Amino acid sequence: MESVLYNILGAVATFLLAFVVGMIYGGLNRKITARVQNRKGPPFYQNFIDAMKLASKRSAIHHGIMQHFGPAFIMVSSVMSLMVVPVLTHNQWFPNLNFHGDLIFLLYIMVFGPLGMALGAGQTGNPNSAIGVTRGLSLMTGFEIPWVMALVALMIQYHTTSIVDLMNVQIQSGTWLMFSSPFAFIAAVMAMLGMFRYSPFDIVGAPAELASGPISENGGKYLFVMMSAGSVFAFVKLTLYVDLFMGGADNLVILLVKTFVLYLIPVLYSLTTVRYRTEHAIRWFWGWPSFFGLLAILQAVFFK
Amino acid sequence: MKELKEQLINRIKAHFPDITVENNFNYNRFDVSINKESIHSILFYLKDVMGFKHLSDTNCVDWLEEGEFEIVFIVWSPAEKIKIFVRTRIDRNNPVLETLDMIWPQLHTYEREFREMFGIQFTGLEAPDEFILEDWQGPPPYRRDFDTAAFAAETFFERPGREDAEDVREAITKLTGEEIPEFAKKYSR
Amino acid sequence: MNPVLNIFILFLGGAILTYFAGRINKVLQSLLFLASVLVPAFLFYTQLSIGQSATFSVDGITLNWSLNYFGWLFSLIVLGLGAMAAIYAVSYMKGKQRLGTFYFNFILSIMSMTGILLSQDLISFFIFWEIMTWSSYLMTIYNGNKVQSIGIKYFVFSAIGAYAMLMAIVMVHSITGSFLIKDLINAYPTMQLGMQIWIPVLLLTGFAVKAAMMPLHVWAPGAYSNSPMAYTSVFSGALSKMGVYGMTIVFVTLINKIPQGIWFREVIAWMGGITAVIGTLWAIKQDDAKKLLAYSSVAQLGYIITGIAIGTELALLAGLFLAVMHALFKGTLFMVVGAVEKQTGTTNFTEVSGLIRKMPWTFFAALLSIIALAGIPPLGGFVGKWMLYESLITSNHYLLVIVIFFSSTAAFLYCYKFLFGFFLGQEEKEWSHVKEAPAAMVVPMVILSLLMFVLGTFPGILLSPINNGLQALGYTDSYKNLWETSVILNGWGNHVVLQPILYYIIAIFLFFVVFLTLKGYKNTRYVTTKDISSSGEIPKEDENLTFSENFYQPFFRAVEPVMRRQIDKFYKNLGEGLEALFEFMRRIYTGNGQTYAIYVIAFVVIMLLFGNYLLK
Amino acid sequence: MINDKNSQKIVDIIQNWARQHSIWVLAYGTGCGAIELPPTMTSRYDAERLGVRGAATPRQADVLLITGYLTTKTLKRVIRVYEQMQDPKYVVGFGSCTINGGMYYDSYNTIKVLDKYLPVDVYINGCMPRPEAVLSGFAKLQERIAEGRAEGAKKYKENLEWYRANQKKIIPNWVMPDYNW
Repeated sequence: MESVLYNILGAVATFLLAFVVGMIYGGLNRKITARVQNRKGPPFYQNFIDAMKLASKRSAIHHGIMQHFGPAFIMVSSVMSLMVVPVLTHNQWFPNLNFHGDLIFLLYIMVFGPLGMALGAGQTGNPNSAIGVTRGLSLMTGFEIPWVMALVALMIQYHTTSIVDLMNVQIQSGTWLMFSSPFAFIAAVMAMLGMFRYSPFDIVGAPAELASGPISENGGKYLFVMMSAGSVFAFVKLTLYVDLFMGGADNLVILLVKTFVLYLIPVLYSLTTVRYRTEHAIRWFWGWPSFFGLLAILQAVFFK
Repeated sequence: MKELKEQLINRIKAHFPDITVENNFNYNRFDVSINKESIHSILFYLKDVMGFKHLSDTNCVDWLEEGEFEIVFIVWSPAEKIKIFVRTRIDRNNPVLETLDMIWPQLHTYEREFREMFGIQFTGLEAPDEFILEDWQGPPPYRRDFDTAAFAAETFFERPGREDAEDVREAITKLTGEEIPEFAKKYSR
Repeated sequence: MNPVLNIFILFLGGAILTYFAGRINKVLQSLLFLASVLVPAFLFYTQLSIGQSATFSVDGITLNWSLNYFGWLFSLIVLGLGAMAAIYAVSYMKGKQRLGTFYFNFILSIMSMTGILLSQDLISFFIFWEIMTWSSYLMTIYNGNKVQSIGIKYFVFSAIGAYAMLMAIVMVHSITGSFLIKDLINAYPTMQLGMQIWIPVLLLTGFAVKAAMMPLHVWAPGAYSNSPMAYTSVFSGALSKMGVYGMTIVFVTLINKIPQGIWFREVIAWMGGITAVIGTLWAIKQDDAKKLLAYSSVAQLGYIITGIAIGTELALLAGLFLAVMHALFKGTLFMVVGAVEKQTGTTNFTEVSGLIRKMPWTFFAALLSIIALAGIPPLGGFVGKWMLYESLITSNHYLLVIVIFFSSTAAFLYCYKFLFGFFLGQEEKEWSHVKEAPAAMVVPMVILSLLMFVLGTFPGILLSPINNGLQALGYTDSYKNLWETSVILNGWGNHVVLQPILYYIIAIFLFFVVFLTLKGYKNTRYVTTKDISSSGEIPKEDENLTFSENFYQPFFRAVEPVMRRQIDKFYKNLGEGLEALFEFMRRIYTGNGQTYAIYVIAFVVIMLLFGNYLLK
Repeated sequence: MINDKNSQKIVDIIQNWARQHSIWVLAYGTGCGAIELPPTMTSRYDAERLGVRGAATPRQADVLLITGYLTTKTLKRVIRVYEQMQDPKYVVGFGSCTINGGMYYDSYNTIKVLDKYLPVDVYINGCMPRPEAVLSGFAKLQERIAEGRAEGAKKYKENLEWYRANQKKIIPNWVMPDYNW
């Protein structure tokens, strides 16, 4: 009984941490963008205000049961992947489900959310939503290739598919995997640009022509849940990269520093580029990123 | 250029003797007026035989005092670099003309506009009645006997202004202590 | 009397009785049909025990029918799905023509598949195989349309497979002097190398045709989409698994026993991978639900073949688990298409949309099976996919795992297209009269989809029979003791524990659904799909805004070079070349224009000549 | 959950604070005023520092910004968009045309007084109002939200019949769905 309570408390604490950090990172993204554009920009806690406002909307509409379930699906995906990814190195604080799932499980639970969102978007009947979904799914076939190549390279080099084991490898050897498997790291970071869907890969939302795409019919509490799930998901992705390539983190401060440095890559890259067409984005991922993925696999096979 | 224009006018006159030509422009333009029965044939002739392939614009003028509508077709010849204003007049009380959209398909749009805005009926024009004005119930609004101000006053709410219509800026400066800038003073009444 | 024989007599008698009962009463006919599928299935599980056999001797040839664990495993697919499809079929076929033919062929298909699973000798195996081919061929042309293009394609490919198999049987008999499979297995390791290669190649050709492997898959989309949907769920779900059944036996008992088998395994595994990619890309392009599912079946069988060809313990388990899962979800999905077709009269995504509120239970079944098909936890498809990836990675197939992964990522595209095309999108006035399918159609779908849910959380229920089946084939497993009901494990000792994951998913899902429902409940309104934010415009009642034409245009712009119709073109050119040859031959012969018949005969002659050369 | 009047008041203050500092604008570019918004949002004036941000669809928006004259034809769409927005929602009339018709005071198809058709919370006058004026308009709106006085949606709901009568007077073919939230 005590362990169940401990589990629940740990899960809630992890969720709150991910929510807060993800929200603040979103706000910092807006702040950095503004500073680069020579603006003052909103305060770093702006996303909290937005979320609070969305949650305090008095009315809401839905077009049917799937639109109602859609945000819940996304939340399931975000929280489940959060439960599987180890937050800190030694696991004594937030063990959650770290030992119950592995990398391939994580890959699949991470696409659960976009599919659930796609179902919700489909039910609205808004053609913009459906177009956004088709773009998103097409984009996914692009960035999953280098991403999986990088992961497979790590798996075959260290004979494990568990995230915890990969972290232990780094602790024991004292070298971060981003240095011992540089090609895998490059491929994975390039795939991350697509995962975050910032410019130039913001083809799903595309406010100019698709009116924010899949979420165009969602407002108020639905948008609030989606926004929270997105923040949690951003945290999960960053933490996963830190765990896999940057040796994990012993305490929260190190975790925040590492994730923030990593987060700067998509943020700063997005500031320098404009949007690709979907097919160009897919081909981009099948080009250099996949080449680096291939190099990573070759390295793993021949230089074990 | 004058010779070219004369040449063209003569060629048109050979086929359409009853036209009136106005050719007192210093630039590459002359005007041709014709009765409404011959308007199809002259436009066809200009387009297919004389090379005035391009329809630049079409206008309608309401001659209220004379009880007529005048429709003006501006055609342009890319080869000769000359434009002709072809005018025709129709009765204002019975404004009926046969459709011309077989000559230039873009005339279809202009005809729909004339029908809605002036009430000119084009026989053979296949298009829905409503074009730009949604749910319009008044008379055709571009006719000169349509009083828009009265219509607007009757249809829409008005925000009443002050009776005295004074310049209030000085009163405001007194209240707030702000100065009226120099450049703004010349606009004072 | 022998219970093995009883089952066949019941099947056959039931089929004949059902066929003629239609002349008396339609209801009686349907009841007889149900009885003649369900009663033998019931007897199969109650009367038959493992090892029970019946042996006859006809003209000096020993025929042996007996039940082993491996056959029992596949009987779950055949009889379980068959029973569900039979219940579904009665309702689906109501009001259709030539019911007698349909029921007769249906029962015959089930019987022949049961026969294949029980046959322990090659002769009865081949006879049952041919009965299965013929009954399914008659179902393919049951609608009476496209017989030329689809029926003949299926016929020709089946004939190629059958003659290849017959060749192999003749070769086996000439070496061992017996038709028993047992004798083949015992004699195989001591054969000459030529025989060791040719017997599996010919047998695999026969099985690959039924399993729709890459160069031989051309018949599948047409045949699957042209049969009545109630039968297609058996056709794609169970009948294609007979190919998998045969392949598994060939791989485990023959190929894995010789050192050269590694080449076979690599080639077939890669062919499976390529099948998966090509099938997936074609499935995404289809606008017709039947065609989409048919190509998707080709792709899914590609995974299964890859798993079986790799041949490690985990890969075999993955392949067979996926085979059962595929039977469940593809059977359900074809039933869903049938239900939609029955209620709306069309299966085209560009015509139907927004059925979710009209057919909620059908949507529920479709949703669960699509999640299983996409391989997303916590449904059963995930377990199979997980084991497949792990087995590929642990057995050093690094590029193949990328290929397979690309295929299953791209599979999300057609998964979404299927759900969106029928059930989501704008609700149209044209389909406002549509109602939920009859209960007899809905119940089998829902039962099958709930089974997927159970298997996704407790795969051990299915994994232990698979393990038993593999042991029956002589496979000795290394880490069986580590298996638990809801834990899956790979060769490196990494695992996924499914049960707590399911609890977490349900808890989070419920929490947020309740949150979304309760918060300001009174002010949460349902609005119709015409009430969308389309720049302030108000769509008219008969205006259709659903986006369904050219659904994945950007994706296809990206993959265009891959998408040319290479294989069909190859066969077309081959066919044209052969036709020119026959044109020439027709001048010598009397001018009988049965081109395809000659094609088949020519094939047999060539194979026989070739085989004789090898025997010397 | 919270029935106590005082705690409700506290909740209201917090919610109003959030609403005040997060204003998602649906700019309905009906007229010439839309051109004043890019400078308002970009580096020179930077409205985002006040929490003002563009929204792509009415479902997500808080403020309907009507930039300029409204013809009878666009009024229909504006009403539709307003009714699709979710409570609480605010309307900002932008430019003289929304106040008294401006230079279109005698046009046969342009409405002159916006608040007879939709509940306007703040007017920004000028022809055109410069970005400074737009920002001051937003500041005024924020003030009203913080005080809890920007209750246009409530007003609209309570006086729906009166608004409907006015709207139907100039839109005779009324085909819109009912206002239901």
